[in-house]
Amino acid sequence: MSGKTLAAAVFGIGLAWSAAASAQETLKVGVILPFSGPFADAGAQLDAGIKLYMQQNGDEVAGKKIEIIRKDTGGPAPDVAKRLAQELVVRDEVDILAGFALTPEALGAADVATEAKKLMVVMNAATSVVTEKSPYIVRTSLTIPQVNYAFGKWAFEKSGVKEAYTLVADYGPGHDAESSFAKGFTEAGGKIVGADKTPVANPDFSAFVQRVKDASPEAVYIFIPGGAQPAAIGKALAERGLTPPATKILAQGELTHPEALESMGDTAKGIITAFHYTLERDDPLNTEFVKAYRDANGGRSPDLFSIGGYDGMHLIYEALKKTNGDAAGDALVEAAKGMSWTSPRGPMSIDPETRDTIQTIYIREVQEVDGKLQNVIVEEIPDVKDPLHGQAK
Amino acid sequence: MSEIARNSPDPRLWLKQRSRWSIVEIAFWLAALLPFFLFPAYLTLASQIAIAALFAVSVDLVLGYAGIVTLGHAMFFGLGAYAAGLISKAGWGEPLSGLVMAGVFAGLVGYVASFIIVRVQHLALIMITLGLGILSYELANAMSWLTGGTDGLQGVDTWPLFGAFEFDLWGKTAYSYALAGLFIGVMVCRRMVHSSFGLALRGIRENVRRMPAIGSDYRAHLQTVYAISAAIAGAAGALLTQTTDTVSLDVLSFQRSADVVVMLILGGTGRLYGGIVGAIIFLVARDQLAGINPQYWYFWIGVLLMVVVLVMPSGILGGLARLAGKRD
Amino acid sequence: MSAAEVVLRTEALEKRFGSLKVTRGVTLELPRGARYALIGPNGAGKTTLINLITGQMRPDSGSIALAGRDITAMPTAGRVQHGLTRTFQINTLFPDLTPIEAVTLAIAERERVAGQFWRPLAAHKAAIEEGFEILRGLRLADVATRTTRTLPYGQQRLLEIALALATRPKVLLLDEPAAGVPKDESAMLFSVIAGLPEDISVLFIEHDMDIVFSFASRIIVLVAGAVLLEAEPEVVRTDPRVREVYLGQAAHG
Amino acid sequence: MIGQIAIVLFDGFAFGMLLFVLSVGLSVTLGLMNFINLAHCAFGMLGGYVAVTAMRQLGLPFVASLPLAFLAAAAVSVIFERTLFRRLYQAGELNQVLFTIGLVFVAAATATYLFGTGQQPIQLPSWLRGSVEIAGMRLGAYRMFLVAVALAITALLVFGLERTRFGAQVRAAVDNQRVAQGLGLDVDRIFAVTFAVGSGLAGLGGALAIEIVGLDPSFGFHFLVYVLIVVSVGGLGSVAGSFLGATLLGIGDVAGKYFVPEIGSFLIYLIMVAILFMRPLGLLGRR
Repeated sequence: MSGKTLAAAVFGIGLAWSAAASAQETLKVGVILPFSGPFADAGAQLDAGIKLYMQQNGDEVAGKKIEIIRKDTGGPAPDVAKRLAQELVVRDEVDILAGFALTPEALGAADVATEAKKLMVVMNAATSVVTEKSPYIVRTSLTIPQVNYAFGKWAFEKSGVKEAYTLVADYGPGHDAESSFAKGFTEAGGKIVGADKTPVANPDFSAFVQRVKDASPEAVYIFIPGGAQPAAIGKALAERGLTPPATKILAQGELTHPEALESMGDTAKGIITAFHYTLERDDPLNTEFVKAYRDANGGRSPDLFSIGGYDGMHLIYEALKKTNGDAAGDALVEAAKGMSWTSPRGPMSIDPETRDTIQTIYIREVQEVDGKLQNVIVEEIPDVKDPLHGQAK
Repeated sequence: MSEIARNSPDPRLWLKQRSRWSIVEIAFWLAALLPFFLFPAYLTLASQIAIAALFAVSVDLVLGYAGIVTLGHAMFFGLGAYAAGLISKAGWGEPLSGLVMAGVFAGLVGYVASFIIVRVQHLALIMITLGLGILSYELANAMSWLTGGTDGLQGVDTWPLFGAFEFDLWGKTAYSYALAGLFIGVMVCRRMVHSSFGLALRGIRENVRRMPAIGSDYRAHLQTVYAISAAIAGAAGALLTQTTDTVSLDVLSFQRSADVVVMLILGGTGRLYGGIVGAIIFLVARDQLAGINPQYWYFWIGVLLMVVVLVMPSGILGGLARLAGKRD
Repeated sequence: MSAAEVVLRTEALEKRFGSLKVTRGVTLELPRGARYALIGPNGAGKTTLINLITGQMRPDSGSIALAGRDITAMPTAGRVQHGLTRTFQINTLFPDLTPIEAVTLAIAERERVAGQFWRPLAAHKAAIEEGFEILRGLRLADVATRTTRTLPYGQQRLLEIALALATRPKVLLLDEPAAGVPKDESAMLFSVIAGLPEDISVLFIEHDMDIVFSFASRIIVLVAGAVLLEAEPEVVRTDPRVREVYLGQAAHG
Repeated sequence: MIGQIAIVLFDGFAFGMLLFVLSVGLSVTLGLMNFINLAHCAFGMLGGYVAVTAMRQLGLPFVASLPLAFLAAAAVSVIFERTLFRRLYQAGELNQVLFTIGLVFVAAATATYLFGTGQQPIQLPSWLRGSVEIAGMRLGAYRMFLVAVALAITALLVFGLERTRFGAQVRAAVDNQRVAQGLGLDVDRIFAVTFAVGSGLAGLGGALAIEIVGLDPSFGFHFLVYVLIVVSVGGLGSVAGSFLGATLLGIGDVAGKYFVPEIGSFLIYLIMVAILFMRPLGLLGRR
């Protein structure tokens, strides 16, 4: 629990400073996240990313003190997210809206950003359409098509998979993942031999895995939400003997996050995933980030939410520096467009046209390194854009 | 109350008196206008409280008055919300007519569902309401081509109220609209509760076994009240859609069904205003506690619920009524 | 037997629970204005018979006719609406309603206006006044606006009857109306029953033989689910079989 | 093909057994005390966290942590029963619902505070991982373990209820509490012990569930619906009913997903509504 006390101490110091520096102009950032409910972990990890950035870079930018106001949506409730955004704008008079782990949260708040002309930094919500909902939205995470379209192409062209079966969670992101992977894969020449959707709330995967086994495909592509499900599906696959190299397993990165690898054990070896952030990537910036993050969070490792929050804060800080502290939404959005930097995830930039991220997608394979299972990068696909923007969806 | 009874031999007068407006009631509705002046920055919250309160009142009709314990009423809230959203998406964004259509739609579905509901009791009833609620959620998820799935319905655009009042960022229009909706809803329920139908519902709740023995086809009453309750729940859902221009699967969730029952019991069942008081206390406490600590607020909500049960077993309104020394 | 019109007739009613036959071939006739008593030792199936007649239970075979109309398949509420009403041995009241509310509800149901949800209750003037008259007739007027659960037990027994009367019955089945009431009060209660309108046919279950013999015009003796004897009180009093199976055993129980 | 179906059925059965262990306690306590304990799965969550802590902090093997999960949940539940729940036996079902929901909130917040929001992975011993080949079928080792544990528990419960003096007392109390009290049975003690055993089993179930569905602070809410389905479909107060309900739910769920994946998420709810509509007391419920 040392991370907790540390965080509390940091928070306490923050409070003390804010009291001392009350004369100084403050700039408020309203952070809307699911701090409670079934997605509380996403909220907590993303918030930890925000806290770490502020701990490392101070809470003062361009002569202004940054104050974070946190609001809890309790889950994917657009009505609550919209209300919180409205309240942040009218009651707390925030200058920037941020957070948004879940797509419904971001979609709910988008109108408020437009109407109030506030910069809205989406730090996770990964449905492609989010940034099109308001000209004030900038996203620092990923889009599901961005990762999986590229992954589908790669799977056919580079890994030599000709036929694949898709198994995705039956909700928005799952549908997006299925269609974009299939699109990339079939455009390159591959063939989808079967497709199933698993209920989001009812995670016993054995029946679906058996269906995959019945079809005995060359490869199976998986998309499921993080949390408990990656380990569960991993084990179900292993029980059926559906493991690499006999059957190739392709998935978006959630499947092989550290906790899942720990409970899957050796059967996870050889699983290939695509992601925009790789915890184990050997890079000084990343190593430092991971170490600092673990120190601040009781040993817990950062994940996609953490890096989204971390880079989101970076974007806010850098944009404010550019505008010299002018927090007007239009100025900040202009400043954010085209901004590029090197993040712990690698090089990334904001597409000036779509306000979405352009970044490297990493193809990783689970391997044993020094007796521990890790995602080892086998290929980097640089400068990947979301393939859907600009298309009628 | 008993004094009135002794002094007044006229039972009709006594019955009339029971349905008369009390000062507390009038004061309550006047106080409902205070947020416009005292808390102008809280109007959006107030509008969502009013909507939750209307939803709780609809549940009170079936749970508090007719004794149907339901854990699936979000089904009708959600149906109303989606109906309003889809009507608006189809190009008709006029709020009042959309509200009525959504309410009628939810009421019709409620009537159909009531054929099942009135034939079971106790745990089976609770579980069937819960099952139907979850089925409607899963159905909406499966029909994501229509509902937009977990991402929510896109393209909802509600026109200004009466063609003049935009739904503004401060929530003035939203609160006015939601409060008016709540007021009308409560007035409808109030009228119903104080009719012979309301009396029959109380009879059902008090002793369902006796009802047939006084010649009552009580299942028909239950079906009526279930349909009306569904319609009001649907109207509450439609209000949420129209004041926020958003709908997602969340409106159909088990969580919402459970929350509304918690609010209602918290405030006190069978009192019409219990649901409103419960919604106010639950949501204000939630907002304030989450403001202090967004991660652990529900610890204190849990403590609040437990303490209320131990200290005020008939809900907050029941407890207040007892404190005020009168038995309702 | 007089030539009075028969309002209730059962024909060879049978009911079994598992292997236990609780009602065996019961055939009864209740003429208009009857004051019949149904007696029998504990477990004879008296309450079951009432449940069968009023529709709380369905007979395995046999039929029931009310005023010449077959009601065997009719649900309870329908039978009540056709004038066949009962009271319960154990108070089956509405604890949180007041007596005036309860009787008004019964009248509203009878008049088929209970489903009107837009008209204020107080506007049902005739129903309320009729209900108050019924309460007055049973000496419940003073407590008409008190919550039922706060009434003394004896008054709750009277309210049982008031509720039944409010349905304007042609046939009234009273299941031990004086159960649990002190003896002096039960005499009062039965004087009320005796004073019911002439055209109501009454069948009552009662254990107190003094009351039975003073109020019943005719007595039906039920033993082990079957009718042992149906006759005038004097006949029953002297019948050796009755003495043996009932009076001898239960001795004014 | 037959082999595949057999595997699917076995998997469903194993999942059902997990649900059985989680829910049988609630069925008995509901039948016995008419106490609606929506916090039942919170005791399951407690068991889960105790097992995780025992394995991580004390270095105990998985199997040794299971009895600890049982004991901890039983002990904590008895404290709650004696101090708080007993006040609510006469308080009406709505108050019981509100109170125990409140307890679930408190439990979830406490778990978040102590363990964080993340998943709690555990390392099973190697003999419980992977699969075993039996008669040409690959059966998951852990699922076989689950089935064995659940069957052992069923045997113990049935033996305890049918063959022991205490069991006879419990059955008498379930059938008719007033009569049991009249016969001079110590109903208070029967309640406390039954409650402890029921919650303890939930705790054990929580520990067993980590491997299949994971463990995080929302466990208490997440599994509530499944447990309620098992209890209502099986029938209150019946061990055999819970067993049947859980088996049906597990197999129905898995088989439904396998054969008609399009309605996989609907099926168990449809089955439940249909069964309860036709048999409102559940399959083996008596009252």
